[in-house]
Amino acid sequence: MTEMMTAGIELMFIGMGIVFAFLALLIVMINIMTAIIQRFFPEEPITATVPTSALTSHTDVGTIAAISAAVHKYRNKHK
Amino acid sequence: MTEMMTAGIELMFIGMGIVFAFLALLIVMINIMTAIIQRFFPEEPITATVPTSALTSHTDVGTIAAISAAVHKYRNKHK
Amino acid sequence: MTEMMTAGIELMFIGMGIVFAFLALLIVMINIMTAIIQRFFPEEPITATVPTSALTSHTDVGTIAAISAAVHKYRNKHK
Amino acid sequence: MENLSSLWESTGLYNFSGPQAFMMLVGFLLLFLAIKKGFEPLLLLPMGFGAILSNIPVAGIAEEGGILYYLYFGIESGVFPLLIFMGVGAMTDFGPLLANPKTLLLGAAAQFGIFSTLLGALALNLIPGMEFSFKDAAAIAIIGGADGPTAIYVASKLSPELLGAIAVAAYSYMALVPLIQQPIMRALTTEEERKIEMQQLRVVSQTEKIIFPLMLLTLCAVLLPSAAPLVGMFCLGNLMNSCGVVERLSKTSQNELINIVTIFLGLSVGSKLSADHFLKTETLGILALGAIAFCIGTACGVLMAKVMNKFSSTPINPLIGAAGVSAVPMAARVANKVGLESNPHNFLLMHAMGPNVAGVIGSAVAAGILLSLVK
Amino acid sequence: MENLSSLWESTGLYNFSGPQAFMMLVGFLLLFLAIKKGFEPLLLLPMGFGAILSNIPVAGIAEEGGILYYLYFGIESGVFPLLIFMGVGAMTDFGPLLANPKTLLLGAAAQFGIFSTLLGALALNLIPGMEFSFKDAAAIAIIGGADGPTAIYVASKLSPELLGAIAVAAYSYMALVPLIQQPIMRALTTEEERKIEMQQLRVVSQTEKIIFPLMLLTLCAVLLPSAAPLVGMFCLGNLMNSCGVVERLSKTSQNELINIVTIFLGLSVGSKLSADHFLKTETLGILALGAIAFCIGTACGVLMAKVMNKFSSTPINPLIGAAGVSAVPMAARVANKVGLESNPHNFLLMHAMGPNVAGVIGSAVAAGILLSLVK
Amino acid sequence: MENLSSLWESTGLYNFSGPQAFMMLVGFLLLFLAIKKGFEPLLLLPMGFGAILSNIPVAGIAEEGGILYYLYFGIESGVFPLLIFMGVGAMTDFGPLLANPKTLLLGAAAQFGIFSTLLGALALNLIPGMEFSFKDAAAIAIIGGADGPTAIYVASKLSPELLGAIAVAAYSYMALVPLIQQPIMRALTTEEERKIEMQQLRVVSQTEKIIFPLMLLTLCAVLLPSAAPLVGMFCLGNLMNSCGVVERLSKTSQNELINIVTIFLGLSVGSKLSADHFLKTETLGILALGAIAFCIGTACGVLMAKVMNKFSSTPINPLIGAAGVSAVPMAARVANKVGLESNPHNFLLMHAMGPNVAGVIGSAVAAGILLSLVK
Ligand code: NA
Ligand code: NA
Ligand code: NA
Repeated sequence: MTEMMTAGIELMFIGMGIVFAFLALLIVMINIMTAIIQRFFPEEPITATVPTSALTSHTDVGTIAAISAAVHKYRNKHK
Repeated sequence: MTEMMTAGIELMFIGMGIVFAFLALLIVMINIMTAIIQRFFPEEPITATVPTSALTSHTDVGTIAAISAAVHKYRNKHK
Repeated sequence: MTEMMTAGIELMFIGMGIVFAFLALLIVMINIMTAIIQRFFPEEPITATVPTSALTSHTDVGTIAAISAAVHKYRNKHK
Repeated sequence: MENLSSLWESTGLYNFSGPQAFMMLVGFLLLFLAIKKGFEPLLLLPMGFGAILSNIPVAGIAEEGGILYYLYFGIESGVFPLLIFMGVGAMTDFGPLLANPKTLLLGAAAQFGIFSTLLGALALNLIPGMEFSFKDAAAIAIIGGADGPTAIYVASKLSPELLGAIAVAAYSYMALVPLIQQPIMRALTTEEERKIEMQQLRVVSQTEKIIFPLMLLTLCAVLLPSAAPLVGMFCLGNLMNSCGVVERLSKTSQNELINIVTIFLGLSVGSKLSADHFLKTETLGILALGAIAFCIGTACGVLMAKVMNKFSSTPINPLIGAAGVSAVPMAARVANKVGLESNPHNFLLMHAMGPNVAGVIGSAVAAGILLSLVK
Repeated sequence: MENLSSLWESTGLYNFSGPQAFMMLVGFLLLFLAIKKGFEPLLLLPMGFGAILSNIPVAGIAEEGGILYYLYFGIESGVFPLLIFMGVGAMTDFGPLLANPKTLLLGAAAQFGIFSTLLGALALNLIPGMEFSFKDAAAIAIIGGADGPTAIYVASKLSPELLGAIAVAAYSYMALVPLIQQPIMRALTTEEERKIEMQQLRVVSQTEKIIFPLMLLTLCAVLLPSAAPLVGMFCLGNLMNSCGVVERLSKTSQNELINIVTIFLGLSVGSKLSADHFLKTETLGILALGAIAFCIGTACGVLMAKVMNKFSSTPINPLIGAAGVSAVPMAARVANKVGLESNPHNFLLMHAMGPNVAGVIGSAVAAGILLSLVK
Repeated sequence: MENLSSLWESTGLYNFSGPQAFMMLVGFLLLFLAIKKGFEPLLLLPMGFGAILSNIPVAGIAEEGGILYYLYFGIESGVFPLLIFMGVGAMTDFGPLLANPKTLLLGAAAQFGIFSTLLGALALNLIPGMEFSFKDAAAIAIIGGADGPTAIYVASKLSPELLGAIAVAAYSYMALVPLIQQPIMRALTTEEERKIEMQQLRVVSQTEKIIFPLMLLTLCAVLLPSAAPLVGMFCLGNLMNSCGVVERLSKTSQNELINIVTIFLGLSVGSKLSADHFLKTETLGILALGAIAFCIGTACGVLMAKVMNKFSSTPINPLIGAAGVSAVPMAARVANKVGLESNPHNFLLMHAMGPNVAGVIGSAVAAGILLSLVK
């Protein structure tokens, strides 16, 4: 019983340690990746290949509608 | 052979009996259900229940994001 | 080794022979089929065959129901 | 040249047996019925094709290692027919039934087609060359339920060797419903009866449509659990559709999932159309019994409707009784059509949909009875 | 009359045991929560239905030969949760995370909900009637990851008997995220902190979105291969969507495939809601621990965000820390909502999506740790 | 601290072997080719990803209990490639072939790529380090068929260990068809020949399109039953599409079903890209032989077309002969493109579709011959 608790506490420290270490390393890697890409492969004309998934493309419709609605409302209010 | 026929005839009577009993009971139950629903839960505005879930809600995220972005932009412009 | 090569060469001749024989026979069969169809079953109006089935026809039910309801209503009004 | 002779020995021509060739012709006949005659093409086309594929000699497409062998596991396990039943449930609207629940009795009466066919199959044992066990008889009887997935499910449990013939009979007669039912309906009703107009159905609320499948399932669990797999999957599909909160699941079960399973089911049923299972005197018996089952079911439905019309406060057109055999929605359309001939202002379709889906429930119940009592 | 009595003995009424009836009620409760309360209906509806079906006596729907028995193999093999994870990956946009990578730390902090729950489960062993092995404790802990497929995957590997209770707890609390998180978020933050506005996120290029899943997978392969099945399938889905060249595969994985698997997964998980596995004192412990896990995860996320806000050059609103538990996208929406109450011009949603998907990665990593160290 | 060291021993870093790391790089290379170069991305992307996943140490994703292990059963049983073939059949229009049936001979000639490669593989045994059995040689030869599902089907039956390398070679060269074929086509034809205009194709009736797949299947059943699984599933798909009565099945087989199976097939093929199977001298031999096979097939097609042009009453542009290798529809497009360069008013695309689908039939026939004669 106490043995299991000890093991549990040990696992807790090791576990959280690894989770933090892993995600912190990922932050470093992302920053490196972004730096490399922005320097050597700068922003291509993206809109050529746009990911369109069934769900996200619905969003686009919604998005445009929302933008238009929001801007419209805002403008009306601040006339 | 005749034994099988006897069993078959018995099964026929039992079977039809159960089918009728089951469906007749279902009629009674439906009538009770309808009475209860019409009395205690009268015709709601049907469109009330809207699905909300991890899978279906990506659209909403996009929409709100779009509004937020649009308003943000607009505000900055009109400061 | 040489045995395998011999078998390979044999397979090559047999194989190409069969491929050609099979496809040549298919040419003959196509020509016969086309001749028969053009003589005895000349170009039908293609849209003839319409799917009818349990699975696809739910719409039809709805359609007929709608017509039926509409006609019913109309009759009642113009009595 | 050893290769050449071994090649010749591997041709179909060398290996064809007469029965196999005949069964391939049966497959082509099913394709013809499906494509040119429009007989239930969604099932008869893959089924016919499966019959052709499984009877090609040497290829072993339905034997261990072949694709049809693996697909057949979906039938053996009951998974395929139950998934189809779920999809059908999602396509079904219980509204007309809930608006006029007494039409459930019409669906009950039509099941006499099942039980009388059971007797018929047992009686056929008197004819030399026919030999049906009690299980075989029960599996054949279910053809009278006029419901494809139910027939396949029951046959796969009680009498897998007859599965091919039973499925062919069930789907063929379902396609023939207009031809089979009309003369019976006309013979058993008077012109006056066929002219009867029925009261318009009330609107059924969504709450009722949500509660009903749950109530049906509960009743089934309490009284007839052996019917629960069939009734349960049907109710699941129906609930997914009527509740309105899982639209994407409901749509998938009505479209892609049921389509995929239909292809696989058809092919695997076709693989049971092998010469040694199908080319028997018994098959003729099955085909004959199937036709009789449909006739008896139709007649009982119509007669029941006539009786109910006598005692009912609201008028009931006896024609809608014929829809009690299931065969959704053809039987309901036939009732509508025959009704229109007598009274061009009388639209029976929605009234016939009640007994029509009642017939589905009725035959699932009958299937449960057979599965639980026939051992 | 032998038949009649054997029929009576085959009814559910004769065979029902109290616990089975109770579990069916649990199933109906889940359906009620799914349909009327809108609790994660896509999973709770099939799960509740599966619970009902598997507790019907005699029918044996979840026993050998029944459909749920066969479907359950998709969970036992890990295939169903991994395919769902692939579909979720295809729906996920890593853009907000890549624009502000330090939010990954918020996703890390929230995993403390997992490891503290592990301790809690072990501590519960002190209470008589509760008996959790180390594996059980780890499986329960994963509820704190607030991620359905991850929880099911881990539970199926470590503690299949608890799978039902764990899945119910995980999905129920995910649906309850708004109720659970808001008071904690308010208690741990000041009005001033909730008003903090964050800088608009930069646009992330497609190249970054293509490289990131591959980088994540590589890191996982090198450092924590036991998390590779989960992380790998997630990255596959994400890559299919972001690369733009396999649109048809991406769409299918986000729609038909995930829908089909969701139906099957829900039914099979429900089949683990059998009386003998669920009706134990332990289940109450699991439900309590699950709630605590969500609370601790939320609190840690918020506190971590407060610490980061102290040291960061750009302001960080502590509310977005709560999104680190995953529960995509509800947790992010809650952060947005609470933020709007304090500052109606402050839209936190996109900022909260970063920690939100970080939470998914974090709990997959934690799952890998549990799978590799708990034996 | 025992845990820490056991954790270290469970990392990929500790367990990586050089070959595994190399195979992961091969996986990344395939992803690069798929995403950046557009090489057959629908298959190379999942295949590359499968290669990465299956070479992650410790995780055991392709070993018993891992998802790729279970998915691979779809290849072992032949179900996946056959379902893909069914979908491809549903997408295929036999119209151009039926309008000009003699182009079938072009599809026959191009199969010389298969049989000459068989000889080449046997000859490679002379080189030390290469060791191909007769079965291996036949499996490699099928690369010359330029048809993905056929290659995977045959390789899975004759030489499963080489499956990964064969699939990679087949799909890579199919993507490279424009590069490989153009110089050969130009070298073997004169400017005058490339300018040849062909007569417009007649309209083919629906009846012919319905009868043809059935006729093809019958011929195959009678003469070459070992090709019947491939030809049969192809004809089933084609019939479902051309008959017009099962549109929903046809659409599902062309979309959701083929998409799902493509993801699974790609992943499972990738799981055969393990270090011990792929990192052998033999792989280099396979890659070299594959390229040669495509060249020989193209050349034979073009030469056959030149011969036919001599004897034919209507003119035949030799460029369409190159389309006989299959690689639908790239090869036909290449023929069209090269033709347009010489004569900007000459649209060969539809004319090249005839030999193109003839090539599919031809390689399925060749596959049947190999499967029946190589033991
Ligand atoms: Na029925
Ligand atoms: Na999480
Ligand atoms: Na070819």
